[in-house]
Amino acid sequence: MKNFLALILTLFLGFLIMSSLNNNIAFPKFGEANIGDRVSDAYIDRDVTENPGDVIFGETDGLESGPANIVTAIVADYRSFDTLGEVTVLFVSALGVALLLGTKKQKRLEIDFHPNFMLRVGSKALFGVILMTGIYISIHGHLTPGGGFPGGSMIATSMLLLYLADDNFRAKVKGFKILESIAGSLYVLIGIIGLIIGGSFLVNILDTGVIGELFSAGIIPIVYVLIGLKVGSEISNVIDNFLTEEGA
Amino acid sequence: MLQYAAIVLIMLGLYGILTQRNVIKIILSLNIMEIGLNLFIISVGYVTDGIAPIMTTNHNTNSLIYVDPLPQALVLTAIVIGVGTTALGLAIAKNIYSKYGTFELDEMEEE
Amino acid sequence: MSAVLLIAVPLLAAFISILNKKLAPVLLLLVSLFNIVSIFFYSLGTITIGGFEAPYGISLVLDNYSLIGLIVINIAFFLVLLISYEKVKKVATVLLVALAGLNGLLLTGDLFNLFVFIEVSGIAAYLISTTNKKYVATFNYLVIGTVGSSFYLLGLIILYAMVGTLNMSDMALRISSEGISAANLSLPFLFMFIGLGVEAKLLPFNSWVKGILGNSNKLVGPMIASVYAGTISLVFGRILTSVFVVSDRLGLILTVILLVGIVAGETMAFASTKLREILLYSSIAQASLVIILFLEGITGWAVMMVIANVISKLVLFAIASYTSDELKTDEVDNLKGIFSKNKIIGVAFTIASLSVSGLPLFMGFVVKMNVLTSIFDGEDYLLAAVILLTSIVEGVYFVRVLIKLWYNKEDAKTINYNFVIKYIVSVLAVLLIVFGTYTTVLNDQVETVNEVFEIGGNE
Amino acid sequence: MELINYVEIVVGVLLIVLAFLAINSKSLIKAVMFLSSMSMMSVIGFVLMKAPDVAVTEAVIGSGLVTSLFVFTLLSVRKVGNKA
Repeated sequence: MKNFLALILTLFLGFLIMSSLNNNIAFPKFGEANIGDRVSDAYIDRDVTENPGDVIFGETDGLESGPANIVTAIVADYRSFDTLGEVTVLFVSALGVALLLGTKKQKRLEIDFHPNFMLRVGSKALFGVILMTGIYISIHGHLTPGGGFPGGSMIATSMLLLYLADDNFRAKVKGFKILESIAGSLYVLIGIIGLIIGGSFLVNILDTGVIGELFSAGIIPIVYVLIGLKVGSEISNVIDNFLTEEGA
Repeated sequence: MLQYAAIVLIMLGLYGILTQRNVIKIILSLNIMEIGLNLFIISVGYVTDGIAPIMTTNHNTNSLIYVDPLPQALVLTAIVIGVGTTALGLAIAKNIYSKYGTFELDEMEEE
Repeated sequence: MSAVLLIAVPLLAAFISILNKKLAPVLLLLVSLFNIVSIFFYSLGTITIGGFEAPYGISLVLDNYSLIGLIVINIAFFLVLLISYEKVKKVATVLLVALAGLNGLLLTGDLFNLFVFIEVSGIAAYLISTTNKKYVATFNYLVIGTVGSSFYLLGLIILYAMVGTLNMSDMALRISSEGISAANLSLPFLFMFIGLGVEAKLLPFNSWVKGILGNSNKLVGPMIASVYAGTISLVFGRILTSVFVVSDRLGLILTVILLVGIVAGETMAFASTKLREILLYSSIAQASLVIILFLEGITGWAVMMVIANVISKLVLFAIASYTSDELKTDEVDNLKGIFSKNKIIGVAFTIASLSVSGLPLFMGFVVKMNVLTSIFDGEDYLLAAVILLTSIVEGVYFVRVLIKLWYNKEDAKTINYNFVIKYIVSVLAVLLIVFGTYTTVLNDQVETVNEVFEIGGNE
Repeated sequence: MELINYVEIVVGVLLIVLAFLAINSKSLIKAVMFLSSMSMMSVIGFVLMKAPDVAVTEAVIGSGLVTSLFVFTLLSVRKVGNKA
């Protein structure tokens, strides 16, 4: 009976959404979004503060926001404050996992699974590759798809690989905590420095350089690397908490 | 098409949350709902024949049509928030298990 | 100085505080104190972040509305910390994040940024509620809260697809200039309303409340019922008054939902025999009432009602949770006569509960009186009747509880309330009387709040 | 219709089927695997809608990390169950 009610409710809600979106003149049909009317038009043209004319990859310099990847420009520059909040969400949930799963844990979780020689060696080789990829993705976030969040997660994934390859491996949790704390504090401090020098929180205080070059976009690569480090250490902490248990 | 699939996914997730009585299954349904929501958000910014919002040497004018980059930035935020909630939910689930010895909400004794 | 420090400083402190567990509670108190002091030095206005102007970058809005909210919420937060200091130690970092999230909720002028702060403060709230050690209740809270915020995001995205902006004032501007009809907007608004309604404890989205507040300890009770509830109500108020365009049909649906919330809340409070449950059901009804007032456009007095609720719920939940913590029970019958041994606590509890039910001399009365006057001006007699009727019901069950608790019995249990809670509740009770008799302050504040939105409406 | 439209339809249908299986499967570990493959399908969906950043993030976080967290929870629990 309860299931039936839930079915009716969800069917009704789904029908309501679809029908009212279909009959809605203001809501654009799939694939027909008019970006010219939206705020993102200015993000693409980079003309929020002043009009730079045509933006040419590899030539135009001194833009208000330098990344060639427009999504990065939004995440780490135009709406950087959201990203700070999002990093905080991950921070507080990692902290919550540590609080909930106890702090006095000594022993690795026993899994009915023992890695053989190939797995051990292979994982250690892969560890390096994945770690390098993670760092590369974090650093090149303003040029190519990716950035701090997938980069940081890849760093954490490489740690996970070490956990799986070695029965007794435990990451140095204390070190991760320090890294996490420093990366987070630096993010906020960059914001406050921007407030003091540039007049508003998280303002881009460095020269944005030529669009498309590695050393461009001012503070954005720095912020993205910090995010990568922070996300990586937080998720590694979470994984460590899930993989240990109380015991001698 | 994908937009309708996204709405159906949101509703499927909601149905799962309302009917399932297993803690893990409820978190799983939350994840399904979030994936549906993310697809929906991206679909709102999709433009037919638009290109991915990254400037490269091949595309050098402002006259090109990009898909809307703002929903993509929002989804990045939503995905990370989602993983935070999932980790927290699973940690609580683990605690529930060590207290009651089961994941089924109906088998737990009322206090 | 810029008001963004109200968010940035707690965050910085939170990131630093994980290095040293002993330092964290001290840091928490210092930062909370810093926030209270610094509020009075910020100049009003819009604060841009990242150097990008309003619709493109994220902006914070510090006007008289958010200023009042910030003052009340930050002070209430600090008082809750003092009351429950020994509980605070384990979750000090979480509380720092919660403080940043609450200030962000009050300040932000951007709808997606609001979603981020809902999640920040929400996850902090789930973690605070784990100090109850009732994990199933916390799990329910987490699931329902996440569904709520997903609904909010869904509504927000539909709105973005139609209007093309995320900034609150810009959105209101574009909606009126592009002439999007209210009927087309009702679907996203309904979803956003449901999403926020979950956090604001409105029926029928409130099934998490009983598990969390019905088992609350002295940190969780006042924190969720007073500080969080007040913040979310104020956020609701801002969105309802400055973004939403409510069509007649949507308005009718929302009013019916809220009226059902009020009636159901008061009925369940009347039927309950547990002290904390009575309080929590009564606060569900109060929350719905506040939202109705925002919906009807009585913004100024609605804000005053939020403040009255923050103060009185803080007193009520602090005392109720402290008592239940000590005695391990909150059946009203088992608590008979406790106030005859603890007169100060008893008097404060009495004043707060009478103020909630709207008796003369107290702040609640002044607020309800003015609200009723404005409703009669608008000739909405049904709503007025509901408010009057619920006031009577509230009066009846609060008096019933009070008689039992004051009942003079020789073998009444004795509880040693520590002096911090005694001082705090008595100061707050005096405050309720002061605002209840010296009404000029309230009238002035109501006018400044109303001015904010009249300016916003003319733009 | 172009090829990409057919791909879209296939991805959409597969997403719904996988979600349905994930909710209704009796075994928890199978449900988690369905969730993981569903997440992988959604990555294709993101690529089709020209969102490479989101696709990379979802691939790493959604189908990698979330799945491993689910699996670890289930593994640790199975061990407790054996003891009792």
